[in-house]
Parts: sequence; C-alpha cells; structure tokens
Amino acid sequence: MSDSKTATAPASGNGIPVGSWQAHIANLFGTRHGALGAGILIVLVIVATAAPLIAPYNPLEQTQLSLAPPSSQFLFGTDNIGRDVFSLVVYGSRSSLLVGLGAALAALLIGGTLGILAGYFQGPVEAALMRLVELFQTLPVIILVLCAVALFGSNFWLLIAAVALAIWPMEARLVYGQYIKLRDREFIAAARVADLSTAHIMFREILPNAIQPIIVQVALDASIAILIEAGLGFLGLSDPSKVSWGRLLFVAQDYMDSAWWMSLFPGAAICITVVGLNLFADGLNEVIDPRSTSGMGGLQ
Amino acid sequence: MSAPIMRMTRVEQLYISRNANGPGWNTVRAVDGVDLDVNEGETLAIVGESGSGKSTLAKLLLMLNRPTAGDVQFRGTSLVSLGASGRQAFRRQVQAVFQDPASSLNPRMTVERMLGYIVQRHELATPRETRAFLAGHLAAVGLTPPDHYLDRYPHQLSGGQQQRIAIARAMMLRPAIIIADEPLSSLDVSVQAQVLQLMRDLHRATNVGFVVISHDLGAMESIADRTAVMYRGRIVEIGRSIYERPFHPYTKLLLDARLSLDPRRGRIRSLSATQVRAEMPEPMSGGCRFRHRCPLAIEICATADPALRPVGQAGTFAACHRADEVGASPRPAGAAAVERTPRPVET
Amino acid sequence: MSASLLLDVNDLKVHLRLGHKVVKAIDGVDFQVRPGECVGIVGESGSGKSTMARAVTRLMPNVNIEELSGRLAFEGRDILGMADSELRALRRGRGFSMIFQDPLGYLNPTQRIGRQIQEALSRDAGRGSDKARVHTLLDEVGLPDAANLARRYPHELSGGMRQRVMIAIALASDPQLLFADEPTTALDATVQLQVLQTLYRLHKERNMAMAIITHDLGVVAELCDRVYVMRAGKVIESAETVTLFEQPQHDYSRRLIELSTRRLTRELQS
Amino acid sequence: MDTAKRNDAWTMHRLGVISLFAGASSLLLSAGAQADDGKPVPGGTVIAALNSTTIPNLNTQMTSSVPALFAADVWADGLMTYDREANRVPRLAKSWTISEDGKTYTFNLREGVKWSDGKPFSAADVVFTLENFGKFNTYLTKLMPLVEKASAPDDKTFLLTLKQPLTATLDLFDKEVFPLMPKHIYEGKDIATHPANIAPVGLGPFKFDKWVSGQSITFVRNPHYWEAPKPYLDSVIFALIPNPQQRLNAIVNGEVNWFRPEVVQVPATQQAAKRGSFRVVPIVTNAPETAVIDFNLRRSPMNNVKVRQALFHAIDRQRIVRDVYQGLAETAKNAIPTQFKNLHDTSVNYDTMYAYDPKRAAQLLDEAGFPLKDGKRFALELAVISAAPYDAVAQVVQAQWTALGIDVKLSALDQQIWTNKVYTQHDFDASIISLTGRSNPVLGVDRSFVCNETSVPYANPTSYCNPEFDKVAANAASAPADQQKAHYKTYAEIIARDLNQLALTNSRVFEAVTNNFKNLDAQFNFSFNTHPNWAEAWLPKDKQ
Amino acid sequence: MLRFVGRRALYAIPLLLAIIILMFSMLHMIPGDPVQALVGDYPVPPAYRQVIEEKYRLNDPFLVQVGNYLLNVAQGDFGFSYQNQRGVLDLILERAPRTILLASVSFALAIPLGMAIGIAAGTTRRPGVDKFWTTTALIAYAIPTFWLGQLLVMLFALRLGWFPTQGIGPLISRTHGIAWLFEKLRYLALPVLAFGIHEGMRIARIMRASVIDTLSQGYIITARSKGLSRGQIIRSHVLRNSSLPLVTIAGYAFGSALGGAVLLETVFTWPGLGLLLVDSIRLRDNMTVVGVVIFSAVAVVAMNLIVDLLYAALDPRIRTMR
Repeated sequence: MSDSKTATAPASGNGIPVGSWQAHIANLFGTRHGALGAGILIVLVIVATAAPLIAPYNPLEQTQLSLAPPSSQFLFGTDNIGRDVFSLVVYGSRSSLLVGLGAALAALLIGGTLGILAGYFQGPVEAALMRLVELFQTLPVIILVLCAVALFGSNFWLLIAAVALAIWPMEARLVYGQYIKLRDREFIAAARVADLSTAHIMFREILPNAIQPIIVQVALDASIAILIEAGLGFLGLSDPSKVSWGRLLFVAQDYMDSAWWMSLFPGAAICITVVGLNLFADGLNEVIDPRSTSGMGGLQ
Repeated sequence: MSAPIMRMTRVEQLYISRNANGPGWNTVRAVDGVDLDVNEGETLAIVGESGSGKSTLAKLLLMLNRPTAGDVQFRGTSLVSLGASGRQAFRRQVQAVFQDPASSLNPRMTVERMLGYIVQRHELATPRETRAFLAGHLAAVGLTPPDHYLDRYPHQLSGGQQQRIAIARAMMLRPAIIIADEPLSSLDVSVQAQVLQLMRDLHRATNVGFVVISHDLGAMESIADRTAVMYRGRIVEIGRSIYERPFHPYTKLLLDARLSLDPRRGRIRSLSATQVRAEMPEPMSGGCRFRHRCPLAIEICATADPALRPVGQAGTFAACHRADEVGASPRPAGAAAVERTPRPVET
Repeated sequence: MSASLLLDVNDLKVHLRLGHKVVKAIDGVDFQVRPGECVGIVGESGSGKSTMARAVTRLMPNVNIEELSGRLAFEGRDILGMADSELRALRRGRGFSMIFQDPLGYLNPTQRIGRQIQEALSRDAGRGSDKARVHTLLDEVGLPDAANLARRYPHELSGGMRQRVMIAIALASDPQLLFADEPTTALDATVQLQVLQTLYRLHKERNMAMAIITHDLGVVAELCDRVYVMRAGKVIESAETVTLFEQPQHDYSRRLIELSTRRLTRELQS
Repeated sequence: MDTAKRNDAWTMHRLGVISLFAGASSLLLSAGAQADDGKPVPGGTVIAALNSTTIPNLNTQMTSSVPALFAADVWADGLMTYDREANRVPRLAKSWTISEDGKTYTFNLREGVKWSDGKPFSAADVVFTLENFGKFNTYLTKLMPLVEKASAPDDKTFLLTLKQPLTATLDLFDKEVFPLMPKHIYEGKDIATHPANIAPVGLGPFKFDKWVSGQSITFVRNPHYWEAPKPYLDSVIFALIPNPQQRLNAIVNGEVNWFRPEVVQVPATQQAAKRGSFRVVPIVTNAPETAVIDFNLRRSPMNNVKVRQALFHAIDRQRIVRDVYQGLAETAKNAIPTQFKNLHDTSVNYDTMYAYDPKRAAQLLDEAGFPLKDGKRFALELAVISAAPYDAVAQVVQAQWTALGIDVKLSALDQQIWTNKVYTQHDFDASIISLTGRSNPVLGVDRSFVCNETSVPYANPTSYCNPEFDKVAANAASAPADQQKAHYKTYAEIIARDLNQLALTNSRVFEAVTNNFKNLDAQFNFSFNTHPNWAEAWLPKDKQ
Repeated sequence: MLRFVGRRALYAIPLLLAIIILMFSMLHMIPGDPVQALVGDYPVPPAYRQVIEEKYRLNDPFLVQVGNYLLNVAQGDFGFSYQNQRGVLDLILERAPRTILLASVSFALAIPLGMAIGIAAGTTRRPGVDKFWTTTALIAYAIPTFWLGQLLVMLFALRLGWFPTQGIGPLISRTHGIAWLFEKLRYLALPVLAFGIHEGMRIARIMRASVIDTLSQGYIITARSKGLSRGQIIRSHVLRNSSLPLVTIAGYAFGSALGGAVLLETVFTWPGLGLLLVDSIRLRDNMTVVGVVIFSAVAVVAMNLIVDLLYAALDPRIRTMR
C-alpha cells in the first residue's frame, strides 16, 4: 500500500494552498466582519489618497460662511473660521490613517526587533530586553507621549514616533511570545540541525510563521494609535499644520453645544476607522484561527 | 567494533525554568549522569516512558542543548570545543528526524524551498542542479514522482509522506548517523511499518547509523542492534538482547506491559478481579530511583544508587543490585508480572 | 433482537464543512451495542471513529456540521430527536457516559477533583451523601486515599490517575453504556495496562456496556467481545473479536492485524 | 461659625436645585424677588469659576496670572481703583495730591482700617509693600528706578518722592496692580516663599479660608472689612475649572454663579443665558486686549519693512473679528488702544493705512524682492500657543498668507514652550499672542516696542530697538497729562511705519453671572481688568 | 507568599530607578522656564528669579539634581511642587484617592458589565445575540473616551440636567448619610460611565474571545457529557477559566488607568492625578511630574502584584507549583 493513497491533501480546489496569503485574503472576505472591516479600510484609504478629488474645498480655505450647519453646499457644515468640515474630515483621514498605520508599523519595527532578539536569544539578552519592555509598560502611555510632545513640540512625525513609543511594548511582547512559542518547534530544531544560520532561522523560518498574529496586532495597534492621537489632539497637542480628526475635535470642544456638526463628524470618523480596523483584525484572526468563532457550538 | 562515533560521559542536563506567574524556580534533572557510546553504523534504540529523559538525550546528541555537566564527544572531539568548521562537519554527519513530521517541516515553505536552503547552505548542488538533486533524494525515500512533492506545502502531504520528507532532509547530507526522536509515534500502524522499512533500507544502502528514541518496545525490537532503557534520567539497562532476557526489573515491567494481540489469551480479562491501585508519584530521593515501583526492592536499594555494570552476555549492562536474579528468572508470560506487582506506581 | 439492543445506530451520517468543502466524516454507519457487552471500534486516524462516538453521544460541536442524520436509538429512544432536557436526564442517570483520550484537557484545571465528580453524580436519592459517593467512586476506580485526592486539582495528578478520575466522572451517573475514546493512547505502557484492567473490571462488576474506540488492536484483543473496523467513515467489517483476528474478511482488516501482530518483523527481514 | 457654614451650604444646595430642575420657575422667582424692598440682607455664598491651571501663588504683587487676579479682588485692596467710566475712585487712600513738579505724591489714608486678621492698617504697611514687593511687581519696573523715597510721616499719610516725573504713577497704585500687603505678617521673613502667599491676609471684603487642591479656594466674610456692613455674602468660593467649556457648562447647569467666558464663547454663553438663569454682562471699559503678531526682525525677510507691511495688508482683520471673535472685537487702530481715550489719536488708523488688500500686498512683496516662484514666495514659521483664540487667529492668518504665496508653517505649542521659543530662543519668524494693555501705555503697551535687550518674556521679542522711539516713549510717559496725547501720536506713527508688531484686534470682555444676586450693577461698576469683589452683591433671603 | 511579595517589591526598585532617571532626563530636555511658569504671563524680575532659583535649586547641575532627588526619595521626600506650593507627596496623597476612586468605581462597573456581555455573546446559541453584543461592544469601544464623556455631559447634564457637568462633589453640601452618598454618586456617574463603558467594552471583547476559547476546551465536553445544564456549565466551568486572561489584562488596565484618567479628568474637571499631571507638565512643575510618574509606576507594579496573587487564587496550577 502506498501512502499517497491515504494522503488527504487538503488543497483547496484552485490549487492555492490553504495556508497561503491568497487563501487568507480570500477567506478574509469570506468572513462577514473581515469583509466589512476590509471594506471600511479600503474606502478610507481611497478617501485619503483621493482626498483632493473628493473634498469640495481646500481644507484650509475659508469660505464666507462660518459655523454654517450642514447643507447641500457644506455637507458637514463649516467650522468656526468658515472651513468646510466635510473637506476637513476627508483630508483628516490622511493624517489619522498615517498616524495609525505609521505608529503601528514603527511600533512593530521597534517592538518586533526587540521581541525577536529577546525571543531568539535566551538568557541575559532576553532578560535585559524584557526588562526594558516592562519599564515602558510601567509608564502610562499618555505620560510618555505628553512628555515627548512637550519636549519636541507638536510635529506630526514626532507624534507618530511618540505614539509608537507608547505602544511598542505590546508588539514586543507579542513578537516575543510568538518566538518563544516557535523556537521550540521541531522545524526550528530541524533548521538548526541543518546548520542554517541564526539570521536565516529568525527571518526565514520563524518570522513567516509568527507574522499573522502580528499583523492582527498591527491592525489593533493602529486603532489604538488613532485613539491616542485623538486624545492628544483633544489636549491640544497635535500638529496644527496638519488637519487631523483629533485636532478637529479639539477645536470643536468650544462649539459642542452650538455647532454639533463640528464634533460629530470627526468623532464619527474616528469611531468608524477604529471599528474598521478592529473588524479587519477580527476577520483576520478568524481566518488564522478558525476556532475563535466556532465557540457557540461548544454549548448546546 | 569500531570506535564510537559519539560518546556521552557523565552527562547531566538540568532544566531550570523561572516560574512565570508564581514564586520560585522549577528544577528538573532530565538527564542525570548518562554514559553512552554510539557506534558507527549501528541502530541504537533508546526506550523509556514519558519523562524518562530520552528526548533530552536526543537533543544533547544533536547539540541542540548544552549539557549542564559532563561531556558529549563527536569522533573524539568534545562538542563544546567545536569550531565553526568543526560544527559544520558535525552538522553534516549527525542529522535528525523528529517526532511530529507536521511540526518538523516549516508550514510556510514548499518542500523545494525548505530543502533548497539546506542544499545552498552546504553547497550540495549548484542552484541550477538543486531541483534535480532534491528529486533524487525524494525518490530515494520512496516519494515518486518527486516533482509532485517538491512544490507542495507540508500540510498538503500525509503523515507518512511528511516523515519521508524529513528523512530525505536528513539523508541529503549523507550523515553518518541520524538521531530519530519518536519517529513513529504520530503515525498510523500501517505507515509506521513503511517508515521502519525505509529506515532499514537506508541503513542497508548507506550504512547510516540510527539512534531511535521510542516508547514502543515492539517496534524497536524489530530494528535495534542495541537497546538502552531509560528511567528517570538514567540508563538502567543497555544491551543487545534485553527483549529476550531483561536484567533490570524495569525493563521487565515494560516488556510485560505490552498488550497481547491474541484475543484468546488476553491477560486483562483474567485479571479483572484484581484491584490495581494508582499511587501518588514519589519524590526523587537517595538510593535506586526505581525502588518505589520495584517488586524486588530490598534494603540496599534505598541507600545505594546502583551503577550500570556488565551483566549476562558481553555488551549488556544493567543498573540493579539484583540484576542477576532478574536475568536468571525465565521471562514471564504475560500477566504474571502484573500480578506480582503489588503496588505498581505510575509516573 | 432490536429490543435487546442498548444502542442501535442505523445509517448514521455526519458530514462536516471544512472551509468550502464538505467532508463525509461518517457516511452511513450501522452500529449496535447490547447491554453489558464490550464493543471495539478500530480504525486509523481519519477513519471517523471518534466523530462517530461524538455523534452518538451528541457531543458534537454543532457549528461545522453540514449534515447529521440517521437513526440513533438508546433503549429504543431516539437520541437525535431528543430535547436537551431529556438528553441531560439520560446523561445524568442510567444512560451513557464518555471518557476521552487526553484526560488533562478534559478535566477542568481550576476545579477540585471531588467537585468535578460530584457534579456528575446521578440524582438518585438515598445513596448516601455526595461526598461519600465521590469517595466510593474514587475508590472504585482504584485511586488511593480518596478523601485527600478529592481535594486535589488535575495538574497535581499523573496521567494515569487523571484517566481514572475521568472514569470516575463517567461512572458517577451509573451509565449503562460507556464510550471510551482512545482511553489509554496518551498513557505510558505500564499505566495503560492498569487503566485498561480497571476499565475491564468495572465493565464486569457493573455489567456496564462499553464501546472502546482505539487504533490499537491490542486493546481490542484484550477487552472486546465484538469489533467494528472503520475506514474513511464507513464500517468495513464487524465481527466477534476472535473471528476478526483469526479470519479477517476484509483486506484492510487483515493488513492491520498482520502489521500489529507480527510487529513488522517479517517485512523487515525480507 | 459652624452654623453659618451650614447656612451657606443650604443656600447653595437650594440654588443648585432651583437652577437644575426648574429653570423656568427660577426665572419667576427672580422676577418676584425684584419686587422686594431692595434692602441688602446678609448671608449666602457665591461660587465663581476660575481657571485653576495657573494659580501657584495668590499674592498678585508677585504674579499676574489672571485667576490669581480674580481671587485677589476678593481678599486684597489698594489705594485706588476705577469706576466703569475709567474715573479714579479712592479706596484706602481717601484722597491724594500731586506736587507741581510732578515728583511728589501724597496719599491720605483711611482711618480705623484693619487687616483681615484684626491687626490695624497704617501707612507703614504701604511703605513696606512698595519697598519689599516693588522688586517682584512686574508693573512697577518703570516706577521703581524712579523712586527717590517712600515714607510714612504719620500713620495716615503715605508720601512718595520720585527722581523725575512719571505721569502714570497714580495708575500704578490701582488696587489690582498694587494690592497692599501686611507688614506684620511679612516683616523679617523670606517674602518670595512666605506661606501667606497662598493663604493671604489682606484688606478685602473676604478673607482666605481654605484651598482644596484642584477643587476650590474658599473665602469667607472678613469681619474687619472697612466698608462695613459690606460684604453681604457669607463666602466666596472659587471653583477651579481649567476648561473654558466646562466653566460654561457649569453655569448653565447651575453649579457655579459666575465665570468669565472666553471671547469665542460669548455667543454660546449669550445663547445659553437666554434660557434664563444667568446673564452675560459686557464690561463697559475693559483693559485693552490686543491680538498681535510679532515679527522676528533678526531674520530675513521679516527684517524688511516692506514685507511686514505687505503681510499686514494681506490680513483680513474683519474676518478675524467676525470668525474668531464672533464680532465681539474691533480691529486695532494703532499702537495706542482706543480705551485710552485721552491718549489715542484717531489720525493714525490701521484700517485705512493697512486695509485688507491682497493686491497691494503682492505688489509690496514683489518690490521687496520676493516675487512668486512656482506659486511660492518664501516660507515662514508662525508660532502660537495651542489654545483658543490664538490657534484660530493663526489659522485665519495662515490661510490668508498662504493665499499670497507664502508657505506658512504653524507651530502650535504649549505656553511654556512657546514662551521659551519666542522670548528666550528667538527661534520664530512670526508669533501670535494677545496682550493686555491695562490702564496706561506704560503698563503693557510700551513693552511691545521699547528696546528689550534682556529678553524679558512677554516684552518685545522682535529685536526692534529704535532709540528715537524709546525717547518718544520716555517723553510721553513723563509729560504732563494734558500734553501726553501729542507724544503718543508720534509714538503711534513711528510704530505704524516700522511695524515690528501687527496689531490685529482689540477684543471686548464679558462676564457671566447668575440672576439671583442683587445689586449686580454696583458689582460690575469697574474698568481695566478689575473684577467683581462681591462686596456689593447680596442674595435675597429666599435664595440663600 | 510573603517572600514572593517581598522579592517582587525589591525587584521593582531598579525599575523605579530607571524611571526616575528617564523622567529626569526627559524633563531636563524640555525647553521652558519653571520660574516663568511660576510667575505667570509677565516678566520675572531678576530678584524674584534669583530667590526662586535658589530656593528650588534649579541651577544645580543635572546629575546633582538627580542625585539629590534620589537621596531625598530614599528618605520619603518627593520634593516640593512650586506650582502648588506644597510637598509633592502631600499633593499626590490628596489627589490619588480621587483617581483611585474614579478608576475603581469605573472598573467595578466595567468588569461585571464586560464579563456579562462577553459571556452573553460568547455562549449564546443565537448568532443574532452574539452579533448584537459584539457590534455594540465594538462601536462603544471605538468611541474616544473623552468624546464620549463630552457627549454624556451634553445629554445627561446639560439637556436632561440629571447630573452635574464637572467636579468631584458639591462645593458646599449639607447632606448626610444616604443623601450624601447619592450626591457623591451623581458626580461620579458620568465620568464613571464614560470610563466604564470604554473599559467594559474592552473587557467584553476579551471575555468573549476567552469564553469561546474555554468553550472549545475538552472539559466543557466533559461537562456536557455529565448532563449539566447550560447555566451550570457557564457558572462552574466557563466563568472562572475564562476570567483568567481577563485578570492579566484588567491588572494592567487598572494600573495604567492613570493614562485614561488624564483625558477623562480633563473632560470632567476631576482633580485627580491625571489632571495634576497634565497641569504639571504644562507648567514645568518637574518635581510633581516625576512624583506622579513614580506613583503611577508603583501603582502598576502593585497592581501587577495583586494580579499575580489573584491569578494564583483563581488558577490552582500556579498556586500549587513548587
């Protein structure tokens, strides 16, 4: 008896291996919230990139009407100095998405590198790095960011860096956890036995296997970064040269009662983006670990 | 007999893990003073129950762990003092096959990529010839047509096919010895036979030696030249004929625990009235570590830890104060051992 | 005949959805257990034997089930159509129980052993206090020092002891039928022997029917009166154990038995 | 004492309940209360909302932080003050005389006045205050070098002799600029760190009671107050609320009785006031509150006067008035604010000199050598405090300058960092701030234009240093009152020419107060940044 | 266990040291003039400046400042807040209970709320119920807390007048007993709601995932095979095991509640540590900033310790580990 007969190759029909990216993306759109989340994000990305085409006004342009309520001319009304809120929200998607993704990716870069190093090397390196992570986790996020922004002023890129600084320990822990989990797997031992280099093992063997939960975390981090950015904007610490939703909310504070449209639309935009990122992450998670949704069946 | 290819001298392996959530450290002495020679071209089986330290032994032989104490030598050179080139040579000579083939193959790589990296690393073939080289090796482990397998991901293969890939990966380097850690335990019976057959065939074809770690005495009996029995970090018996004539009571217990495959002679049915109790595991203390479960334990067993000593025919060693008595008694048929065990203790 | 059957399964089908595909995990299986008998179900991984046990005991996760059909009768009562409350009553007393391969995973890590057994006790009045009944059960499955053990947590016990605890839980409801899904696969050989022995003793003492799912023909040979051989979701052969071992009808059965009994020696020496 | 406090509590509780649940009925009640006999009755409490973020020190000899000034009106008093028409009104000085040469000032003090701790007040306290706190008092920087001698020939006479005349001298003894400090408390102690700075003893209608960190500062009736039977209220509680919007919310919801809305908030406050329980009081003569742009003349092209003029032409100040100040400001006319009626000369008028004219601005820039290149002329950094109204002003200015082809980078900063950047590091091109002018150009106007070599904060950061102008300013300060206007015309002309600072707007000031208090007219009878001291106001019994 | 606590405390010392040095260096680098901040918007007379600088030793070299600070901290002196004219420790001890009150009441709301929603969503058999709760939780989680706080103020305080708009309590009050408590609760209600909803929804999401994970465990199947009812299974097998991951997360969340408090305390003028911190950073009141950071770090360390102990109480696998 040849064992090819008993092979139960679970290849999907079109020849795409089940674990591959193409399959994951296909599956992501198969899950309802994954599709919804991805849809929201795609729309946001389109809005951000095509902002000049979508926004009826230049975001800095002052129209003749200040504090005008929503109308056909100004979909979301105008703000206190006569700028079109719709255009501001559209342009604001640029900085908010940039802060979200930029900070999350920067956090991944810092946290990921340290996490990989800590995870792969054992002993003193591991201990020292994890202590560093702990140090940053012990400091409340907002204090770090406040200090950093107070230190260097509200520069947009600094803000990204500061938010990244605040969230990287989460990434570091996750990456570290993934590496810990994987470094004892047999294929890593196999790679070592084959005398493949440390770098090869770290980046070729472990990384592709660790990346999926990390991607999920990046999406979640991006949503956290956007919320932090909004909070900083609310404290008046965001870059005034850049239109951002947090900053719009900050300005809108004084008009909450009189001009609700100034805060409602940027606030809703933040909300939708955060929801989108979380749905996307949930969907991705579901694809990676299908068990995470099949729970209800457990109790009949 | 030629000089041993690998030699372990008084090797100890201590695992210390910091208790992640609670106070204190946990210390486990997985391997506790093992002397072992592995000869060129032989098939050495290491058997024992879970927790006996046999997998740690495999890691030590593969230089995946650094021993806490003692020395592991490869062709007379201590692994600790191996230089870069020495290490590469060692890696080429000593290869591994792991327990769970699904986990020992990187799930994110096609077979070709996975093996290709190793070909590159050791310059086994030029990039242009790599595929042909790999195809040859897959064919050698019975995966035909090889091209069918090279482009697949591990999860697209059956367990037996995966294990063949793992063996091909080890064989590619033309090693002198392959350390196989429970190569059968996650395979179905029918596939086990094929893999065992493949190992035997490879041995014949290339004179590659095997160190096979297993809990399955039956399978080991069929391929092993020598068998070492481990118990709680120690080798308690080693020899060529332990299956026929065990000298250690533990070996005997293991042999007796094998289930009968003759429904007319099932032992359990005849024993059904006996109440067999479980007991809480005993802490490790001085003396013979098997004495709590040993039907033959006497006073000396509680004080003196027996060392491996030659018993019976040449090349057989056992670590028991009463080895000779055990070896002298005829091999019990089935149930007798269980009956005579007043308090079999589980570990 | 059917009146004397404890469990009567006819044309059981379980189709599972895996991604976009439907897998016929069980594809028309007939299966019977008489009161007090021990039945073995053997097959290799993927043959559907565990799925069948889950389906019959209605312990399937219900999310990925594409189709679940057939006639399942326990003492003549239809299991599939049973209401939840009825099913619970059946599990609580004189019905069926199940034990699993990995006792650690199937015991609640944060609950004391005694409590876990107590939960499963049948609600018959007049059988002594719960505590006493738990201690009796622990004693019955061969666990020493029941009072002490009842206060322990699963992680404090060895694998064999955990499996005995699982058995105690299964026995707590006084079942007429015990499903054992690979009860000793995760255990060391010496322990396996003891646990099987205990199971067999209980089977005899309580006159409790058993259905043992295993890939190990040794277990079947040691314990079972009758055997079903499964492959790819179908029963390909069913016979008295002795008959199967001595005169297997199906090629696959024959090969399984050969490989197991001869311990591969013939092939290897050829 | 205890019972008195209980009464307060009861009052405020009732008050809260009334405005909380029955806005309409409270309107009725207050309408009814108008009908009572109008005779003040004692009792009751007022809760006034203050911005807490900058009150490190209650002693306003040493700080000019606005919340501290609000509080000081309650506990401190001075020699004189102003009524709503900006006339000087005696306080602790019954009268004063100025010598012919303008060098000697004689103040006749009130008799029988006691400090809030019961110790008698005398001229020695005034001398002590000038001699010991003068060096800490930022308003007195012009005066102190001119002081020849301060003396108390008797308990009731304070004599000040100057080396040379300073016409603004009397304005420097306004109760807000120069609150009197008790000699018996401070004498012989380290003044800068004295505990009385946060638990003050003064001459005001109320005395300090307690300070709950981050929550409130309580003042209770001063039994020794010289204007007995005032005050009528039992206590004044300052609720510390840093956020302006929350101060508004709090008065709307009846949690506080008074607050001073930011100008941008005034329309919203007026809107909310229509619902009935409070009203918005415009201050008739407020201190000038001028939003300005300072240019850093150390840098090109800001050092080019044509560029500065062009940038002025490019700003639509009406737009700032309308959008940022909601119409509650006027465009600034020249360097001397219009509030100084006797000093402001209407012939220098930015509205006509620098009317909004983008074309003219472009032309000036072309002339200055900054033609449009690829749509850009040059880049500049506009530094601003990240708070209303500055950020909104900055955004309008940014939009308008950008339209001219200037690449404006906005730096919105925390106040501390902005101060450092602008006044210490001089690392900016242009900066926006609003400056308070108080009662005389010497106090708060001069600082923007006279040479500031020592980089004093909130004074001329532009490096503009014109000896000709400095001389004009000095002459203007010392000129007799009737000749000052001519000097200040020259003053304004030079600045209108040199434009180291662009004056954008001059905004009005409003306060909001709940309706249930009586005698609020007298309460708000003041000018120039002096605030209600609650000595006049009272609550009818039924509201207490 | 006592030894364990002691060791953890000891082990926190280098962490705190690192935090102090880090904070000092950061604050040292921030531009700004503490003396100016103290005086206000007007020029600081040189005489005053000198007095202040001498008093607070602002001109000492950086390392001397750090060294002195460490020495003083070792003696229990956390420095002097020149913005508040009182000892930092004194100030923190006055402010901290307010933040702790806010955080603990919020968590007292968030934990049961989040767990209930998580369990309801995780164990329901009707996909609609799960969908409803997960969607609700996600959307509520996505609303920035400060904005939610503002919306709550607009709705419940300004429009409906049910609650005060800001503050931690009435400035004058003559209520006692139950009425007093009720009055206190009115002030707590909105900030707690804003904080509690956000944290609660976070907990709900974690709880749901954890419940689902628990439900896939073997012992749930065992429980089903015992014939236990849904309620019994949830009570005795799901609840405790699903709470384990929550404990870890709730611990960190509570410890770092100060971060969230910064925004909420700003919105509600809740004069706790968050507000103090923001003010202190803005006013360059460095001693206070460092003090608050140390306090919050200690709080996080302490919280994590409590979490560890709680974890051990909940999970016998850890408790009995030798």
